Amino acid sequence: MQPFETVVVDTDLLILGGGMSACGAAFEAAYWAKKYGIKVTLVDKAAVDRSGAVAMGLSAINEYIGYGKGQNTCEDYVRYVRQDLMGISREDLVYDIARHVDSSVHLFEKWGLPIWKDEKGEYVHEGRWQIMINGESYKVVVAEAAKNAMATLGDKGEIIERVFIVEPLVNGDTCVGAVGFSVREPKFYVFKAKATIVCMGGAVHVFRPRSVGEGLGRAWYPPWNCGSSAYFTIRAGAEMTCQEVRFIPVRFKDGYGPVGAWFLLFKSRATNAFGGEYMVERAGELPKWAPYGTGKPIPANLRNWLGMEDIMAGKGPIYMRTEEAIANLAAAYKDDPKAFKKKMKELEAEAWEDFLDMTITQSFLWAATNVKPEERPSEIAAAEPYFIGSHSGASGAWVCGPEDLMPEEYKAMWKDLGLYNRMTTIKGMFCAGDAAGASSHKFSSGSHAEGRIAAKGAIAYILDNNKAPEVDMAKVEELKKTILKPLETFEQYSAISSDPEINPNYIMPKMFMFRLQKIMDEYAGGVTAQFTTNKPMLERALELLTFLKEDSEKLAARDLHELMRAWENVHRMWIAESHVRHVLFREESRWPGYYFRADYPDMDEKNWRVFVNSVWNPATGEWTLKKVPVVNLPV
Amino acid sequence: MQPFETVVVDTDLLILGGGMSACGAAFEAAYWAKKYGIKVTLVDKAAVDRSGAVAMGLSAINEYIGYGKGQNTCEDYVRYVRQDLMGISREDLVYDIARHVDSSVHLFEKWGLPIWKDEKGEYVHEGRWQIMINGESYKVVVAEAAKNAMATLGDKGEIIERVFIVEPLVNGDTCVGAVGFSVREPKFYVFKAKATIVCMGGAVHVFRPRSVGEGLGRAWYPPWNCGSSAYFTIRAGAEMTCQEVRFIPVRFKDGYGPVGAWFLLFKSRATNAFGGEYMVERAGELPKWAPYGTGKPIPANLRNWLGMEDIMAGKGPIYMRTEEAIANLAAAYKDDPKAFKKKMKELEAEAWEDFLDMTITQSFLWAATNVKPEERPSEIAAAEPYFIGSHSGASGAWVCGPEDLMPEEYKAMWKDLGLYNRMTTIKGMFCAGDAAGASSHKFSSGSHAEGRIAAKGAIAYILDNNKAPEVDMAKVEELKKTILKPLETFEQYSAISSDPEINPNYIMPKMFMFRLQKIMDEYAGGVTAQFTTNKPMLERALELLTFLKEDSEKLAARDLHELMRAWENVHRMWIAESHVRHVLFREESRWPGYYFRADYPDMDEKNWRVFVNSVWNPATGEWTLKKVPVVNLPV
Amino acid sequence: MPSYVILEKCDGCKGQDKTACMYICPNDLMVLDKERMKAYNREPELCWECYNCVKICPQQAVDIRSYADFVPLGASVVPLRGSQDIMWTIKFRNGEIKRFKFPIRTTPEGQAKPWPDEWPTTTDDIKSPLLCTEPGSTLAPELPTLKK
Amino acid sequence: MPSYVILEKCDGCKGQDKTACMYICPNDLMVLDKERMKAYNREPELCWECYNCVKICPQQAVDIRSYADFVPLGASVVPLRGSQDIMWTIKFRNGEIKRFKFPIRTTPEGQAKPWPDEWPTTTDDIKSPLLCTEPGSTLAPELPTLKK
Ligand SMILES: Cc1cc2c(cc1C)N(S(=O)(=O)O)[C@@H]1C(=O)NC(=O)N=C1N2C[C@H](O)[C@H](O)[C@H](O)COP(=O)(O)OP(=O)(O)OC[C@H]1O[C@@H](n2cnc3c(N)ncnc32)[C@H](O)[C@@H]1O
Ligand SMILES: Cc1cc2c(cc1C)N(S(=O)(=O)O)[C@@H]1C(=O)NC(=O)N=C1N2C[C@H](O)[C@H](O)[C@H](O)COP(=O)(O)OP(=O)(O)OC[C@H]1O[C@@H](n2cnc3c(N)ncnc32)[C@H](O)[C@@H]1O
Ligand SMILES: Nc1ncnc2c1ncn2[C@@H]1O[C@H](COP(=O)(O)O)[C@@H](O)[C@H]1O
Ligand SMILES: Nc1ncnc2c1ncn2[C@@H]1O[C@H](COP(=O)(O)O)[C@@H](O)[C@H]1O
Ligand SMILES: Nc1ncnc2c1ncn2[C@@H]1O[C@H](COP(=O)(O)O)[C@@H](O)[C@H]1O
Ligand code: SF4
Ligand code: SF4
Ligand code: SF4
Ligand code: SF4
Ligand code: NA
Repeated sequence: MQPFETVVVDTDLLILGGGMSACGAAFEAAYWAKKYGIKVTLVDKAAVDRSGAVAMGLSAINEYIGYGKGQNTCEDYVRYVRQDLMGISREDLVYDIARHVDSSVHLFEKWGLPIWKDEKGEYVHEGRWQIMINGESYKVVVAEAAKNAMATLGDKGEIIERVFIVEPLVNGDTCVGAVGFSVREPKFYVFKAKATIVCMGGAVHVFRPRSVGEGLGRAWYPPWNCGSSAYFTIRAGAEMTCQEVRFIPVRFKDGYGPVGAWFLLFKSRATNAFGGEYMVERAGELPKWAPYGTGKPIPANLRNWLGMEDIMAGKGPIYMRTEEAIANLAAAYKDDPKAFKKKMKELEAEAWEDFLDMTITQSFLWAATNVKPEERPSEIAAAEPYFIGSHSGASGAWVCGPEDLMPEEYKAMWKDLGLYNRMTTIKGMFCAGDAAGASSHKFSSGSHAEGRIAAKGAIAYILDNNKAPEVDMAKVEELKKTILKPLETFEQYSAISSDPEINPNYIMPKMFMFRLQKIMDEYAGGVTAQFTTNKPMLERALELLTFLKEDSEKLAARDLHELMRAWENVHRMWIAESHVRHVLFREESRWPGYYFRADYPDMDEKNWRVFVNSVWNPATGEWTLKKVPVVNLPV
Repeated sequence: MQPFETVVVDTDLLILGGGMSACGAAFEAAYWAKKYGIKVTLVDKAAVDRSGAVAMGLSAINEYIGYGKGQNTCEDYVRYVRQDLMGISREDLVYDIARHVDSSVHLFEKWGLPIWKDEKGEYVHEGRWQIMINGESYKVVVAEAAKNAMATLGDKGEIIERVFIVEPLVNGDTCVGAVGFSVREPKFYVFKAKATIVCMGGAVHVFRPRSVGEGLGRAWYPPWNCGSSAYFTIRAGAEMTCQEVRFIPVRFKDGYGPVGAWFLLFKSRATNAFGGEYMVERAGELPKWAPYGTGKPIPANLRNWLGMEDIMAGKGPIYMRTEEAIANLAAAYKDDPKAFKKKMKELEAEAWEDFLDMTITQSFLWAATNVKPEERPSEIAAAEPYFIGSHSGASGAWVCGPEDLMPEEYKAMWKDLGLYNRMTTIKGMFCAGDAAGASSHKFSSGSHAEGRIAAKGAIAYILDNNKAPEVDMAKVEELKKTILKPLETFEQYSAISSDPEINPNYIMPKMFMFRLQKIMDEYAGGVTAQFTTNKPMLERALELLTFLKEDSEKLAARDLHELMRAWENVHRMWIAESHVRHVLFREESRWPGYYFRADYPDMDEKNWRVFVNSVWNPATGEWTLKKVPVVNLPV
Repeated sequence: MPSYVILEKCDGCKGQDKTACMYICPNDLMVLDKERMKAYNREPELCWECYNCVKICPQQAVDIRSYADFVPLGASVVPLRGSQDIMWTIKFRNGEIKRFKFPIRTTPEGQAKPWPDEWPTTTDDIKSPLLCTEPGSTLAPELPTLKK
Repeated sequence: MPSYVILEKCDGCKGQDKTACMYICPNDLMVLDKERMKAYNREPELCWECYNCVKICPQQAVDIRSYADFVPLGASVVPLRGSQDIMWTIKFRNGEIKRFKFPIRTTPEGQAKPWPDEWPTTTDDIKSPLLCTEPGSTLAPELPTLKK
């Protein structure tokens, strides 16, 4: 194997990832770092301009409060999230994001993001919390502001791209940095830091997606986010929360085009193959899930659930009635042919832009099947499960909230560690965006805001704990060996076989991923299992995951790119195990539409209106799961 | 493109395929051909020694009547098949096979196949109709007899291997041969024949299998049988029957190991994850499907259905209780430790042989997961849908029965064509094995017997219609162009792109297959759809199949092997379309457990105790579907 | 399917150290074959069709042929991204063509100014919940907190 | 996974026109790389693991590493097929070994005699339902038909 240089990067604040929350973190950190002479290093596996979930663009900003304009209050948002997550959310975190998110959105606009305006110059709302944007360059603009902010730090502002972060560095109860490797040159990176913010997004391809050939990559969530956040925090020994709360979006079938604009802005209905409207015909099912089922808006998972029941009853496909919605919107102009034509053109452009800004494939599919949304409806379907705590799922690390909002019960948990906003239960390790759990519905804007919150918290921590990180370089050398092992394995064994991918001595990353996906799909409530599972299935999943974990030591990689794939899939495997353990622990069905525990088919408010938190102990390799009370804010 | 030699083979009797039925046909044909100076040519895409469904071996012979020994009568078998196929079978054909199958089995034994014997020297029965064999070399032995028989014809007995048959040659109402190509050298084959027997087996990979990575090839049914029989007969304009009656076997999960020996020989129970026995707990569902549901044995599809209901209710996995079954069988010896140990060893060897003889992967899976059947149970699961009319499905061509058994209603259909046993509605075109429909439960032995029946019928036809086949060589030249086009397409366009597999001008066979499988899986009642479909889903399938059919003209192939893959998938596409049309036409659910029409959830004896037959008209490209009465034999 | 490189058009970014497509692909798929100096997508089945390689290529050498396992042949979707707008040309399977143009940004490239002058940060307190640019950037006079 | 060729053991069937593994594979997967004179499986994901290439190879150069997407590593299943028996050696993931031997045929290779003398065909009538060797081979005195 070619020799790998070890590059040691000494820094104060380490930001892992370059997505929405990392850009928020870098932007905010730069401001305070400059004041206090602190060094900031951001590391992304990709190019910050186009990395993360927003790489392709977005067509809406889904969290905007407008409290400065008197549109809504932060309290309103807390109630909205409480309702949508079936009662389970860290309301202090949600409130905190809500009060900062408008600032981020207004900054985006200043930086150059085009936001739709109505005749009065007000943002065009898609729904109560969602505003419409021309978002092709959303990420480019946000990254640019972050980079420009970092540039003001000179030497002390460093952005390193194309380095894949594998593992945390932990010294006792404190995170002291991270290790990873370059996917461009044979370099092993050791980052020593006083504080680290984990911003590496959520995870896809843990479950088998609906398309398995070339279309494998076309999941709703981008294939490059592989659970590194969760892996990083779990492996450091941090307490995790809501790892059972996966997210399954309903999307335009196959292309995964967004539905928000259709449901909210265009006011479209979804009907089944026989014209029935599941949201109407199955409304009788909702009281079973009271108080959430009977509140408004109906939680995303319950909207899913009603549609899934149609599917299970053989009433599919479900159609988004685009043709009807457009006709309704244009109807007002029907007496003026010119105005009508103009309106139709406008609606057509809006419909296409909605996809072209964020899931171009869906437009391709329309074109390739000669579909015009004004002429015929398109199918929608539940996607496969993802881990994206920033959206309508909730998985992530258990983090500290802000002093002025966090309930006393939670404050007690950070008494000995120090109360720093967004710090995990590991000292010096912070989280934002998808990495931080139990604070759903932050979306792109809230993730940015939360990155900023975490950055300020981390700098406060650094100022209070300003000592050089103690890194055991012998352990780092061991880590280096482990991390590079797949390259060695390939080199050692590949020559014996006629096919570099078929070898009894190792497994290649792609088949490893398929093996993981099959386990999760079949036993942990994936598409094939109709999102249903039970105790014996989950226990079987754990048994098969144990074999997989043992075999992960036999992963092989031909080159740096494949070495990344190998570790990506190890990250996926850990988020999978954590998920299965949480689902197993929670003996109820609280989020039907995301998953259904057939052996506990009901919601159990009395015993389970609690968080499920877990810790993996790095010293013993043991998992501990527990219940943590949900403390509501008085709103 | 390199030039392709056109090889013209003139023959009298053309046997297409080299599997069980083709070997039966060749064996029988050789006997009569010798008498009448007739030339026989057999063409197989593979090597006859190990081609077809029995290539790996089998561990049982599933159709054996033993009427000569007074064990059962042919009438018994007719009643058994009637019952198992929910009332729909061509009882004349079933009876005919039954009366010849024992002859084939006795011949197999003479040729060298080891059949298990009990102390009295009698065949060991697995079940009433099934006998146990040491079947590793089953196909080798049967092929050897066929080859030795053909060898007695000298020049007039010809076996051509590694030629893939693509298309029938038809002149007016008569089949005059077939065309295909060698997968070894650039040769285009034109077979001119007076009669042709179609023996190209059933189809797999029309629906998406449960494993989609490396495990894609491990379906229950072998990946090399791709629907060529159905394609051939449909494209000739022959009447097809029961194309809706796909087969879904329950098998040991993932390895697809057989369950027959476990259920019948070892008397194992199958229980769900909570210990419940679906065959007991859901027996109340059976009267809904009376008289078949209340008869014995319970039809295969209904056995499936009860298990599927457990799965849909979230009670999976289902386990074959191997540990319990073995314990029960050994219990008789429990007071004699030595005898007990011996019995356990014997049972162990039998259990392993059952897999090693026919699905070696299942043994591999046991070994790789440290499973010993005497220690712990193994999961079983419904496979994906296959087309294998010789087993418990029924798809295939509508063929003439024997003079002495065929009901008058059917005889009328061959009045103008001539009444020749196993002739389709196209003159000179015969079918056997999976190619012949509505005559289920022939299995390996019955397929062999039916090949023999067809051969005798075909030779009778040749003797009555002894004229040289008229083949329009201009049309053949056109066919040659069409068939070789994928090579040309690749050559013409591939150089423009950085990836030979990604090109806007063509589609490669593998992705074409994935596209087909996804359509069928999702819309025509595959695994993902829980085997459920309805009219709108089927119509959507047809719409997407239409696009696929258009795009099939853009298939590309790098070499001869890929050219075969291209045409294999076109064959699959046609069987798919035919299946969808039949399922759509039959407005009831008759075979739940194979598929469920959610919009017609009940069986409708009054209107649908009929065959569904279809014809694709080669001149117009139109499909016609109709009902044909089921005429029971008086048994 | 996913992205592919039109060999005739690709110039390997003129032998630069990193090509534009390699630089941008969020999934590390684009790679330069140094022997023929042409880029290619090394793992098409993990392509998201995000079009970033297409948009960035100076030669317009990257095209998408959408996923073969569910997108029928014959359509094309081609962007032309300028400094302020993006223009999409959509060809349907049946040959029909549509064009759409959408704004992409309102500031000149590279000119996003992190801290707008009108929103000064009003505290130096690292422990205060106020972030930089707040409260000005919230458009509210002060940062909300819970009424106790 | 599927089959693979142990390069060290394969001798390309000594440069014969067709190799044993190519000859036998029912799915046309095995192919000889003429440059290095070694065979390989060209489409592992369409392998049925039927073991025919394994059983036939004169060099014991073909092995199976079962499907990586659902079979854990570490086991092996190796046949040795003789003229009358087959011997299987099964190694479990945990290292345990089991051996089984089963008969495969009762006649010498190549010697299956199509028409056994004891079952002469009793009719020459091409239209009769009797097949060759019948009724003798049915073990019944005559071929059953429906009682009318
Ligand atoms: C996938 C997706 C997401 C959304 C949407 C559509 C689609 C298709 N829609 S709608 O349709 O639902 O509506 C949204 C929308 O319109 N509006 C909106 O506000 N938000 C939407 N989201 C949600 C937001 O995008 C999401 O909330 C935020 O992006 C979350 O931010 P953050 O938590 O920072 O994650 P990120 O994906 O942006 O960034 C992750 C970064 O980590 C890097 N990375 C990952 N692993 C790493 C490793 N091991 N080493 C080094 N770097 C490593 C990544 O490169 C990236 O930089
Ligand atoms: C797949 C399978 C099948 C069975 C079983 C297990 C498994 C895993 N089991 S149990 O577990 O269920 O129990 C059985 C068992 O134990 N006992 C039994 O009697 N039968 C079993 N079957 C059923 C029999 O095998 C089946 O009924 C017969 O084989 C059917 O005979 P036939 O209809 O002749 O099909 P074939 O597959 O044998 O032969 C097909 C031939 O066609 C060739 N071919 C195909 N396409 C061609 C083309 N285009 N051009 C040229 N040649 C072209 C093939 O190469 C082959 O020669
Ligand atoms: N039917 C609906 N009712 C209420 N909110 C919705 C609905 N559909 C989508 N949303 C919200 O709209 C936003 C974008 O939706 P989506 O495109 O599904 O991500 C998210 O905030 C969703 O929660
Ligand atoms: N054919 C079917 N396919 C898929 N789901 C079904 C089918 N029949 C019933 N279901 C669903 O399976 C679940 C259990 O149904 P049951 O067995 O009728 O109690 C319910 O959610 C039904 O809607
Ligand atoms: N539970 C059962 N009851 C009756 N027949 C069965 C059962 N299981 C398998 N069979 C029959 O046994 C033979 C072999 O079974 P299989 O291994 O499922 O193909 C076939 O004839 C099946 O129809
Ligand atoms: S960006 Fe374009 S020109 Fe440059 S290497 Fe990539 S494909 Fe070639
Ligand atoms: S479309 Fe996106 S994911 Fe695909 S190769 Fe281009 S940049 Fe990478
Ligand atoms: S049969 Fe064995 S020795 Fe011969 S080419 Fe194949 S692998 Fe090599
Ligand atoms: S195991 Fe069977 S299918 Fe696989 S390569 Fe060998 S002969 Fe072919
Ligand atoms: Na056997």
